[in-house]
Amino acid sequence: MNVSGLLGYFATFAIAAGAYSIASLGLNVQFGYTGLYNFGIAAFFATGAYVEGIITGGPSMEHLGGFDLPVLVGVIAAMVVSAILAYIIGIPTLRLKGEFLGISSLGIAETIRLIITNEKWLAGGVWGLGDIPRPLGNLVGPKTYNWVYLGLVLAVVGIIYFLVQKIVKSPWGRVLKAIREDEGVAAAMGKNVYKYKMQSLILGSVIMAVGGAFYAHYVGYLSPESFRPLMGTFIIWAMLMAGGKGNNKGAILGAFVVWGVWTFTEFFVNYLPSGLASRAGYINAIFIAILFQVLIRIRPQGILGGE
Amino acid sequence: MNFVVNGLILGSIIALGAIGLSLTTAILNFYNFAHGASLLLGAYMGYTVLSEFLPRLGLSGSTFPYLSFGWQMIIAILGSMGLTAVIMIAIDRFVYKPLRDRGSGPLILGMSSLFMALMLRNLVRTIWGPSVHYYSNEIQMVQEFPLGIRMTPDQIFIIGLAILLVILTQLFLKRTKMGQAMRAASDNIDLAMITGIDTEKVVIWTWGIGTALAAVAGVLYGINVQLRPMMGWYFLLPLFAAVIIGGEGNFYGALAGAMTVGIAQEVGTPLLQNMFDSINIQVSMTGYKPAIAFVLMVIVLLVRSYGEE
Amino acid sequence: MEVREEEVVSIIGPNGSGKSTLMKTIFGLLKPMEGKVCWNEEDISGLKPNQIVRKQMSYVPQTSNIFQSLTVTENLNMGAFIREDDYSDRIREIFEIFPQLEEYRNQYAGKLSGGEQQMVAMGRALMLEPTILLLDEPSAGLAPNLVDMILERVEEINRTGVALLIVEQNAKDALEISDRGYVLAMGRKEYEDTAQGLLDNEEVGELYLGG
Amino acid sequence: MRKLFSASLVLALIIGLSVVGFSAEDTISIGTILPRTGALAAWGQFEGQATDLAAHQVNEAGGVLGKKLVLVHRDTKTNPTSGVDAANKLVNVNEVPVMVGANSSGVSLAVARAVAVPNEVVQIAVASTSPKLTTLEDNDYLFRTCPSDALQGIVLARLAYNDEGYETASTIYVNNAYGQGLSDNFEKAFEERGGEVLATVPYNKGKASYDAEIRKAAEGDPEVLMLLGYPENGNTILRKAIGTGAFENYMVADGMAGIPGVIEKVGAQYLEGTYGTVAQSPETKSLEYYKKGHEELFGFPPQRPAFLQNAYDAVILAALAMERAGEATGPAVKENLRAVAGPPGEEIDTSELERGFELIKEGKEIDYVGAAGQMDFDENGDVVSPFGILQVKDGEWKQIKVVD
Amino acid sequence: MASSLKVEGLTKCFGGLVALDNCSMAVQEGTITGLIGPNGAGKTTLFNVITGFYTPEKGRILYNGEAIEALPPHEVFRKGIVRTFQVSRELKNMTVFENLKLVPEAQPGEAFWNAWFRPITVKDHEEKIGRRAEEVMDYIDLARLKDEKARNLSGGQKKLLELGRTMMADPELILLDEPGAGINPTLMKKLSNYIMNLKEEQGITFMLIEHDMDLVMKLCDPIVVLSNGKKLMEGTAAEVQKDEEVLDAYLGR
Repeated sequence: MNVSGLLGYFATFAIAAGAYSIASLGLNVQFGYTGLYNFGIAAFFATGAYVEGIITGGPSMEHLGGFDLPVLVGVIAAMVVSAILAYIIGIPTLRLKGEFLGISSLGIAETIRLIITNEKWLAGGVWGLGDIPRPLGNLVGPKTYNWVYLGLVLAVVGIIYFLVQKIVKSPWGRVLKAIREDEGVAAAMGKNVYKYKMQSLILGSVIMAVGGAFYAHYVGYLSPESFRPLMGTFIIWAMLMAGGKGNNKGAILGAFVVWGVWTFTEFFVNYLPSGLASRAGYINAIFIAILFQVLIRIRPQGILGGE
Repeated sequence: MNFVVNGLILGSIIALGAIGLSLTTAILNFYNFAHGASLLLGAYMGYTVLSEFLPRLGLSGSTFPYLSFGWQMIIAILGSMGLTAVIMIAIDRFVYKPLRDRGSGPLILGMSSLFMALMLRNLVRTIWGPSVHYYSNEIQMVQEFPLGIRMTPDQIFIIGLAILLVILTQLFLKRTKMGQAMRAASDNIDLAMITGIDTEKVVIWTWGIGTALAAVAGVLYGINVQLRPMMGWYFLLPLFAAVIIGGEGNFYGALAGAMTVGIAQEVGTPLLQNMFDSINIQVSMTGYKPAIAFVLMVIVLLVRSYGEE
Repeated sequence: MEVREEEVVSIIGPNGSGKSTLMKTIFGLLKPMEGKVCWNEEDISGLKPNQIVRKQMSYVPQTSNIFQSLTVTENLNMGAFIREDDYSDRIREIFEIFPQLEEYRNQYAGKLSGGEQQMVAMGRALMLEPTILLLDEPSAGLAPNLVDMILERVEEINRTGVALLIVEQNAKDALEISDRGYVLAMGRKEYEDTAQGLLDNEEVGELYLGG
Repeated sequence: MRKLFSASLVLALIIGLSVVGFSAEDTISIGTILPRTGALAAWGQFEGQATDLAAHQVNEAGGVLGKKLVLVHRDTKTNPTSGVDAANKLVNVNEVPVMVGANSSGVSLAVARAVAVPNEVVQIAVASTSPKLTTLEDNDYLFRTCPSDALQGIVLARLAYNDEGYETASTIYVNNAYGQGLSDNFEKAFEERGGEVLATVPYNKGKASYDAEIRKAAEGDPEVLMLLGYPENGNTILRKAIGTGAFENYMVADGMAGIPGVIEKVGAQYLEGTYGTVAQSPETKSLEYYKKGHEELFGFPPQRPAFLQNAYDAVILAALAMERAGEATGPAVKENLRAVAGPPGEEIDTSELERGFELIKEGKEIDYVGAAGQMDFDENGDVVSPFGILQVKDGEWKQIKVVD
Repeated sequence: MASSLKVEGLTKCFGGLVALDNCSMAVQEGTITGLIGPNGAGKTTLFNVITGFYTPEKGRILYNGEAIEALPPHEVFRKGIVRTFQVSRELKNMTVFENLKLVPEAQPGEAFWNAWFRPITVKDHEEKIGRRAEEVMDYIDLARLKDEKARNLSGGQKKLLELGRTMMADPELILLDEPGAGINPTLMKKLSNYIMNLKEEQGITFMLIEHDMDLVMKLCDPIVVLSNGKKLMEGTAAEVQKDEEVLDAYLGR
């Protein structure tokens, strides 16, 4: 072990955390600022990843796409598709009690997972989607590549942070906050609550899809397994709640902290007795669940606190 | 025809879960996302009683005629009801109640329960391992019944027990004081308090009955299919769909919703398959069975959301 | 302010003068910031409603005061929730006070008319054989002939030995069946007199309409 | 942002500092990325033991390049995200030149693309049987010690059509890369031979019931049902299928064949005579030595008939390749793997590892014969392995023959 | 004079209770119409139906001749009708300043894209609204609490904030639900002056529910008395005070 090795791992760690922090920022728009409950983050994360994979991937006979198009095109397509998805799920639920969005989004996440599992022609089905290129990969050697990609991801995190920050501080964001505080007042003050909720749901989902797109380049290969509820949804909620809902810095910080805790605890697997070692992954998930319960009990506002 | 029978079996299992979910939703005013985990715990508690406790007492081995299990299963079901109820009540006392007392809204409670479900699922994996268990190594042979119905004796037992429990629950809610109090509390909890009903006691009873029913549902699923850690999660959507279709807090609604979901899941896939086949679209529908509950639920929500304005 | 045994006391006053708030505070639904509520010389402020019920006090709130999805009989059963003994006699007595209810005993309470619902609510509260009954606007939202009937029943209840504390908008009618009355305005007690005294008081009328 | 960045940096350092004791100067590390938890945990933990045994035997034979061989285990959680992260830890923090794993094809492919190939680290998959691994552009860094499903499909078809004389068959397969690949390859091979596949039905894990799938597979009364899945749901489907009485004969593939729990849980009386295929060598000396070593080291025999010895072979091959390369780096191992694994050279089995290392030191060629077969890598890094045909007899899996 | 707001045969039930019973009334343009009546007479329900929070079972609401009974709240607002709530509903976790700046209609910054693509327009408009909000805060005495979260205000201050919001809105018709409850007498005086001024100078029409009869008698003309979900009578303060029926409704005489 040496410093460069640690830093090398840190780069890959930060890439994953960066992709998650994008999703966490998206959730922050929906939940932190508007009070919308999205329990189906995995749906949008997966959509982003898969669309990116289909658009930018190498040609393939086995499934749709492999269009070999630039990364930017892929990201834009991912955004469009997830926006449509968010719109569809918003129509029946956004006029009703908040729980219904939660339940329905949970359902859409499972349905999306079924689609990517079953439809081989679309996304390779259970074979997964391979051959996703590394953006800017031809510029540098493989050893330094992680740093280049990390730079790219962090730049995207930065841009999204800037854009989200800009818009939630604008009058538009003020309306969202008003809706979060009291829908009735927002409506009485002439704000079309349904429209704003829909915009917020779509914006957040689009951001999640961008996170998914950059996740796709990070793993290089997609399979339905990555979008199970734990890794696709729960962990992102834990990130936002840890960092601080309604605080974009908190959303990013939370992603790094929770991902850090998640991977950090794994280093201990080698020290566990062998009986338990084989169950360490479950204990890890239990740990995340307890962390969350403790957070909403003792520090509901998260590390940085909300606005 | 057999699809309908299978739907009824699935529907009975969902119904037992949905009645409990409907009760807790109405009285506690939040959607308990961990209700699927009650099914899960119930199934594994039953397994523990059946394969750990009873053999240790030297009580095992008998089977009822025609069925794949003996009277031990009855003890296991009762034990599972009790144990699951106690665990869930304890969780309510230590996790949800402090949140309620602090005035947290239904959404925070819902989220808390969602993570509770995650925790319980992984706890089950840690304790019992990730692989599948069965109550019995016997295999039930399918029997022919009139009208072309094919089912196993175990499945008749499942439907029978579900009907029995539904009737007992209904009698409890109708005839006993605590049952009436539960209905009263789900109707108007403030008034219940004024009337002198100890609402905390009602809450405990509600958890107890709701999760005990779910526990039985879990055991019945275990008898019919298998025990596995993800089962609670996969039941979550059908349960919610049943409650939403039936209307929260409505006993008969939950029952009807459960049957609708159960039958729709079993009948819907082949029906859609035939439809797609006949118009020559190459889709395999069998993979989408779980999505049917979801689609039904969205349709109901859609109708409701336009009723709202 | 006090209520003695077996008497009927009305609290009247304009809207927003704190009448309902007072009721809720007495019954433990709201916590007083200062002051005490005493019952039989025992401090009951800070007790929960279900504890107060055990002190033989009953309360009929103004709105949503019945269990809509329960039958009439079940509503009465709920009123007797804390009773351990056999209370079927009491149900019969209640049906004697409110004969209409007996006809509808197995109807869902939510399907009854407004006046009948009010009777269910009062009947429910009487199941405990309270020594004092708190009524919050028993006549609100009812047609005039029903108002009279309800107030008649209140008198009848009083005759069975129950003390009553009534908050009423319908001041005249309420005072007519009362022994004493209090007038509240802006959360403060403005007048206190016998019922007749208040009825004759010109200023009370002005208080309502601001002079 | 700067605050965030430095906070994360501190976090990373903490993580790093917590990983002590693995890279002393006199050791060489190999990483394993196996599913300790998740869907394939039932394999991963035993594969881990097999690799431990391999490392133990290599060290008894004097170690690699004069140093002690150490394994660093990481859990993939049967999940690509965690798998990639685990591999990143191995490559960056532990600086391993070789990774053994992963188990499922999905995770193996993700790890190869995201970590192994770009970092020039050799990855030897142990149970990833998807044909996709063959075609991946991997710069020759991805190997595997298990055969592709393309082969097993043919073996199954030959067994069903040629040996047993079935003319119609249906498959129920687990809806993942493994199950679908097997089903497709079986269908192709079975129909090429003249048989007819009546239905191919995918099943998803953990569904509420499998009655619909079974009914669909039973349409047209096939002579044999091919169940291509894992025990976790496969057992249930078998039980249900037997319960309907719709099928006369059953066959299973290596996901279930030979696994003891299957017979116990489904019931021996029902499975009597059922065939199964499993990637397996003829009884090599290595296999015997491996079984013996397993008993000695852990006190019980290997728990699975397949893939454990593949993991075992992977570690030994890596060690031999490092020895031949004279250095423990990814590119060097890649260049030397084929040379030690296949001909020309003297055949070496695991009981004579010490001699193998000596021969390499003398500059002579060796040809490793593993516990799971010949282990001769082709140009894609695949091995061709014989298959064992198992049959349930008297409530136990018995190997009846081995086919090439 | 054109009838500004007209309610015809409005009926609204809650379960067994009839809150509004075939209620008809009109609010003339440029008046301050007081709405009084005993508890449960249906005053707040009427407000809720007019502003689109409830849909009536029967009846029509005409505003400047246009039917508005089916419009959702935000569209009623756009017609120029603004309301306050009986129990103040401040936006708890937003500052006083934000609470006020939320209100004005047609803010360019409230369109989704503009914060990114037309930042200068948004900024200019924000400054304009900001100045307006400062004025309002000065008026309602909340200037020093500008950046305080609304949850930390006292009950009276919350009431003022409610009022402040309507001032931000540029309305034609303001519905005030008990604006005076919990406000001290000095402020109350200021409040009534302010309402008068708005009416005189800007021709804004008011509808006012209030229990403080002093305020009602001083400000309102005409006064509408509601009882049992119906209009009982309408008249000037003097007429209402003298009316026997009204006294009966209140005192049950």
